[in-house]
Amino acid sequence: MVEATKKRNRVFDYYCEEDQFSGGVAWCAGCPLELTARTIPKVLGKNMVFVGTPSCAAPVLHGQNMGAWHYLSYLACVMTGVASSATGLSRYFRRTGQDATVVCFTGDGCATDIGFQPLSGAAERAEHIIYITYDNEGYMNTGNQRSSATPRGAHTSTTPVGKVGRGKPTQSKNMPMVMLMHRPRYLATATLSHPEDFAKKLLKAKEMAREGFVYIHVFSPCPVGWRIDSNNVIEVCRAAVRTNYFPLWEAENGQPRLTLEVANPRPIAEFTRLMRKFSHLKEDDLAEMQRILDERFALLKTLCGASK
Amino acid sequence: MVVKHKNIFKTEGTWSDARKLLLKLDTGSWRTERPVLDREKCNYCGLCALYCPPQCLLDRGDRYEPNLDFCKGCGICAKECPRGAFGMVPEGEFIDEG
Amino acid sequence: MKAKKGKVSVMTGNYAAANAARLCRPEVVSAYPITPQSEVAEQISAYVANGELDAEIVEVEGENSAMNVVCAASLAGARVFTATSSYGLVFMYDTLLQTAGYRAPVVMVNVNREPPGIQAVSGGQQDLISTRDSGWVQVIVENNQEIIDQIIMAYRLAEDHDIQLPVMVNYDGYYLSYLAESVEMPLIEDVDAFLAPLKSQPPRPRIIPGAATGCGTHGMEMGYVEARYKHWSALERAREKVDDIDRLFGEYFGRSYGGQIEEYRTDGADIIIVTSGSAAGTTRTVVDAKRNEGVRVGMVKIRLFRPFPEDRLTEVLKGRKAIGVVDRSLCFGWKCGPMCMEIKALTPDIGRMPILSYIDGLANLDITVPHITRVVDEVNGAAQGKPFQEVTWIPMEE
Amino acid sequence: MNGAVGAEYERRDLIAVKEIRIHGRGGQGAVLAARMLASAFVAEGKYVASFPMYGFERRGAPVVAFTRVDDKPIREKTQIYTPDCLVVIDPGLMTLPTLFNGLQPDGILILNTPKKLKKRPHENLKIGGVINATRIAVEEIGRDIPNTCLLGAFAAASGWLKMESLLACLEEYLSGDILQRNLKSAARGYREVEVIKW
Repeated sequence: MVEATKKRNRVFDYYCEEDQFSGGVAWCAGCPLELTARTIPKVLGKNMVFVGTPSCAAPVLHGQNMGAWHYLSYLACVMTGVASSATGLSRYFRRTGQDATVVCFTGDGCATDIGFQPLSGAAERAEHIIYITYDNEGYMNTGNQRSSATPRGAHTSTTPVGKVGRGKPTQSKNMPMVMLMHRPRYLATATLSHPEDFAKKLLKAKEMAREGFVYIHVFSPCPVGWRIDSNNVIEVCRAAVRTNYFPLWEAENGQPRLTLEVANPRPIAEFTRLMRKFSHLKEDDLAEMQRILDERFALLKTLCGASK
Repeated sequence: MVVKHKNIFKTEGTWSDARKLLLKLDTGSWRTERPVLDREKCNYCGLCALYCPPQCLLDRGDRYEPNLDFCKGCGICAKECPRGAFGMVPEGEFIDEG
Repeated sequence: MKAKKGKVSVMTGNYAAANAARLCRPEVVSAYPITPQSEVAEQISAYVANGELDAEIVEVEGENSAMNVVCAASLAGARVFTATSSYGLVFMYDTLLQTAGYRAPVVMVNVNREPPGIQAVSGGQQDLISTRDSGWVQVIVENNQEIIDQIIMAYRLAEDHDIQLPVMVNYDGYYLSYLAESVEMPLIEDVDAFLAPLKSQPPRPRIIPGAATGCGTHGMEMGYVEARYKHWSALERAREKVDDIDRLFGEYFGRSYGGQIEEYRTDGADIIIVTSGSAAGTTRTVVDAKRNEGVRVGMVKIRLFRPFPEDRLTEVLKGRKAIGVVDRSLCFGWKCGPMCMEIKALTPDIGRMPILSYIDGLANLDITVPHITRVVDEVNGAAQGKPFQEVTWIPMEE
Repeated sequence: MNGAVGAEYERRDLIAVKEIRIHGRGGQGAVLAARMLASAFVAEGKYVASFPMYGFERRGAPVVAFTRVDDKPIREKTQIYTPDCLVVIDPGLMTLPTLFNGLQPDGILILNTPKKLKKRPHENLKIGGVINATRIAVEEIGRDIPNTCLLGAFAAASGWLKMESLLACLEEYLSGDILQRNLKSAARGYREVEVIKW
């Protein structure tokens, strides 16, 4: 690391490992998923095994027959098998004394929908794995279909807005809270607008995975599916935190705590106006969205208070 | 007459081996706009490099400059720079028409 | 060198399977309970709890996860074991294809049971048939001793460097899973010795942390075709390997089963009854009786179902006068059972002759001595030029 | 599922030497009894095959279990249609219309009942072994699991099996206090069975 001659951000100190990915990989311009994927091994180090599945991450993570786009060991498996495949790897590495961090890296579609059963099972068995969900609120790889992480009102290709349709009619699965109820060893939410917070959580995750199950939920807007300008995705992440749409918190042994308390949360409209997937929403829709958000945040606050 | 099938592979090798080579795409060609640094404004804080999704900002010791082989032109560096040191310039201006 | 004589005791097919798996020292075991397989999962867990087996047991929340666990552990280098049945097998179907495609040498016991119908907790081979093109090696066994011996042979086959494929050992639910009969259990040191040659092979590729070894994508276009070709070729090689391993097993343990197929009194036989699994035992009894009556009948038991023993079957079926095939499953869309369909595909090699298809033993119904007797009589009639029915659902015509 | 239902098969010489069919209800130990019987015969150098026929495992539902015994290896993997001996663990099952299906001449019936057997229940029966195994089981084991007592009665009435072989094989299945109690129960079955010859 070159010493900063002028003011250099101290976040760099967390990213001490080499970038494991090559330049020129097939992720969309401005996609925070690329940054997330690159960040993880920079913090966790090379001794990790990525377990992933068909998703936006797959073409890059899971390489090709004659080569790959990264230097990491990986296992690509079916959508239903991520947490359980990681279990198989982690059990055998531990049994044979191989030092490894097994990291599941999947989208919200896998974590909240098709791959939820093994995820829940692995959490219950307290497997020594880190399960990272990058939440782009839908099936972005296949063309923006709804998932159970898609918020109410969102326009997707399977909940389109039309004469009758007003986007997704039901609210999203509160996945971090669902996972909290599994009482994992460590749980955290993170997003790319707060890289220091993310890095700290990753470091903690690496330690905690030696003792049990770790779940990290990363808010990861999709510039294409959400219809955001590609230079604006970090700003969207920031807005999600500022509005409490995506609060940053962590939980050790099921005891939640906010890692960033927003002093004056902004109204949800400051988040929704940054993208066109919510552009059809009317006042009452936004009010309902705000109500859901407030309800969820109140629950989180209550749980944080209860654990003090 | 039936000719029996003969296996053409003598050895088993079923997997990819990432050490052989890294495949790189020409993502530099995806760009429609190019980040151009105003060195006067840059104070080497590094936020551009931190947020750059392809992590293609090269550390020049006193500033960061994009590796144009891979820069996809997303514009995050320009947007996130607190001092507005990067400007996004249309690629067309760099093409030599001759 | 020969193995010592093992202890003879009475045990069910499920206990025999669990016991045989224990002798092979799997390192990671994961299975989800389902009737009629549950005892296998229970017994393996008991071995670990009692300190008789040093293995990681993963109590998963479904068969799909069970297969993912053992597939991944196997790709990391572990020797693994799992067991399932019926809907369980179908529930792991996506990973079943993945495991074979990734060339993970998983050994699995499948206790055959009918898949459709929740109430139909009953025997039948439809689960096996429904997964026949999954790229696995599939073996069907006849009795509890063969369960034990075949599981040991399965590891030798799966982990062979030239094969590297998962192996599914099938036995009839109810008829063998709960059948108690006396078996000889090999000594663990003899099993070690039999499996020892696997250790001197070149190491197979595995996922190593920090070593940039990836598994899962076969690349695109030609890379994928190459991987499929190699997979297909490995399955082709498996045929002879099954014969070799069976012979080696016979030399060492004193028991062998004919490899890909087992022939019974086929010498000089005009007609052949083809069957598989537990029905083969009953068929032997009938063949003996009919031979005493002067009917020149023999039996062929299909042990290896995938890859299909084309050459061995051609050799034994060529020039006979008629064939009867007894299936414990269905081939939807064909006017015959699935094994019969595959035998019919051999017609260019074995010559035209009456091939009679029999569907029997679905839903746990017995394939009885009178049933097989009827089959022999009808096939014998067809051999002598009498008209015959191409497919017969025996229970429906009783 | 019931192997005896509708089965009117002709007995053939090619079937194994002795076939025993055990009728009970889920929870009474019919399946285990069939297995113990098999082990006892193995101790005497015989070949055996034993298996139950039931669907969902439910306490109280009728269960049939089979044991085949032969001097040579048994190859048939079928249910028993032509039994030489019936063991009826629950007297309520005597009314089962299919109970005696296929029973061979000179057949044997081992019956658990608190009552006397007034007449020969089936014309093919030659020997009856009647015992109040439930009472003995409750006295010795403390629970209504009469299977081992009936096996003792079977050994005495049939004469096919030595009592020592039976007692020795119980150790493979039971241990500790439960084993001791079952040994007593089986021994009483052997001693107290009322053998009727028709």
